[in-house]
Amino acid sequence: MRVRIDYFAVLRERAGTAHETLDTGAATPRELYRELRERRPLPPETGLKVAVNDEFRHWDWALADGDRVAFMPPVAGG
Amino acid sequence: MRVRIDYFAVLRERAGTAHETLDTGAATPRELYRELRERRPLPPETGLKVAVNDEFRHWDWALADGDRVAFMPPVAGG
Amino acid sequence: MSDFRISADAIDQAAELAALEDAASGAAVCFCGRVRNHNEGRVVVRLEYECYEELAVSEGARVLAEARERFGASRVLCVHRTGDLAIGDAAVWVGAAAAHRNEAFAAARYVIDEVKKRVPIWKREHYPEGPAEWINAAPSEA
Amino acid sequence: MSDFRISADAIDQAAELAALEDAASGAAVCFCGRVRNHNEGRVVVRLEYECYEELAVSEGARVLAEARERFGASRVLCVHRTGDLAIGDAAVWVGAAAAHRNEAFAAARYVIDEVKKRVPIWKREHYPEGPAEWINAAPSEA
Repeated sequence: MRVRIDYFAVLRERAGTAHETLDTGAATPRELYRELRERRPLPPETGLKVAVNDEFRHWDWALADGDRVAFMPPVAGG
Repeated sequence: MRVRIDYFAVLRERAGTAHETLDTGAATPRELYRELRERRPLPPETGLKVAVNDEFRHWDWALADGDRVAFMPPVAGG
Repeated sequence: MSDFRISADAIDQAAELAALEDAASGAAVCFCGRVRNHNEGRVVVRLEYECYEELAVSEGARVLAEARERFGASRVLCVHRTGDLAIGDAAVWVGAAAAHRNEAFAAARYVIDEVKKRVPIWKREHYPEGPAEWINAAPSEA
Repeated sequence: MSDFRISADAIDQAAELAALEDAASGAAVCFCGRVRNHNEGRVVVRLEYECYEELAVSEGARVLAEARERFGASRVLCVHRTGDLAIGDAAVWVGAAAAHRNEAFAAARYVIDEVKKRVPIWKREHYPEGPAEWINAAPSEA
């Protein structure tokens, strides 16, 4: 299946890109992120947040073909 | 001794005047207010506030000639 | 101009906000109390505020100094209306600036609470029918 | 226009206040968070805010709905900046109107606390010397 990946803030800097599209066998954001860390200098997932199709989701959410998966550092607005 | 008396809000309405000047033998605001109540339809002193020369004072503050004594209902701003 | 003011004219919140600005302060909290169209179940059509101005200004300034000291607020301002107010008019405005939001919220809350308890201002409500009434008036002669 | 907004342009507090007005509400509380010239002992020269806009807008709207429901506030608004901000610029503005001040203070406080915890916005501080740093950044690879 094919997913779109978005990186924000410090993760965008570490990944070296804001977006990418990937063919993956990952069933969950957790599996996907581990796969991405093999290719990019991303930090461990502890403390990070994940969204699927613009909603916050658990790391074990079931991914589907065409999903937009976003990885984010802890929020820091205000 | 001679004092100036100011009444505020509902006390002004009850007294029928905002100000008066009085020759009195009253030694304290408490004595003065009792004297005033003999002449004007003022409410009992419970809950009222008194100021002497633009500072809040106790009802037993010692009055002096020329003082400005103000009687006020409970405040209700905001 | 004093940080606590009594005003017979409409409160200009934009001007008050500008006076509150301070590059060292990360947080500003403002409170605005308006004339409501109802109070304790009665329809209110307008309000009148009366003030003992000399004492209000000195007591108000004390409240602001206490708020600055207790909460480390960098700037605290308050303006209170007198005279005739219509529904929706701002009766009182408080602004507090501080480095962080805890202090700014606490200072603004302190000021409005203490002003309502301590500063000699009185209001009289006018209703569609019946006589106007002083709020918190002294009890009737019993 | 939504009650929670992300803005690339300067926050116009006068316009926000006007949107908050409501004759039935006796109390309005506003919070404004500004870029400070210092943070945790370091001099800050400017800030950059980045946002995940689609998610920020939906999560922000949820926070405002919660504030209205929990505190019975009649109107609750929030606008948050993105992009480059200078010292003193407003980064976030919250307004809450309610019948009484308890509810207005509580609603405004709830919104700023929850926005800072939940809404996907990140800031990067720039200093007179050395590299800019993301605040609350994920820990380095250990």
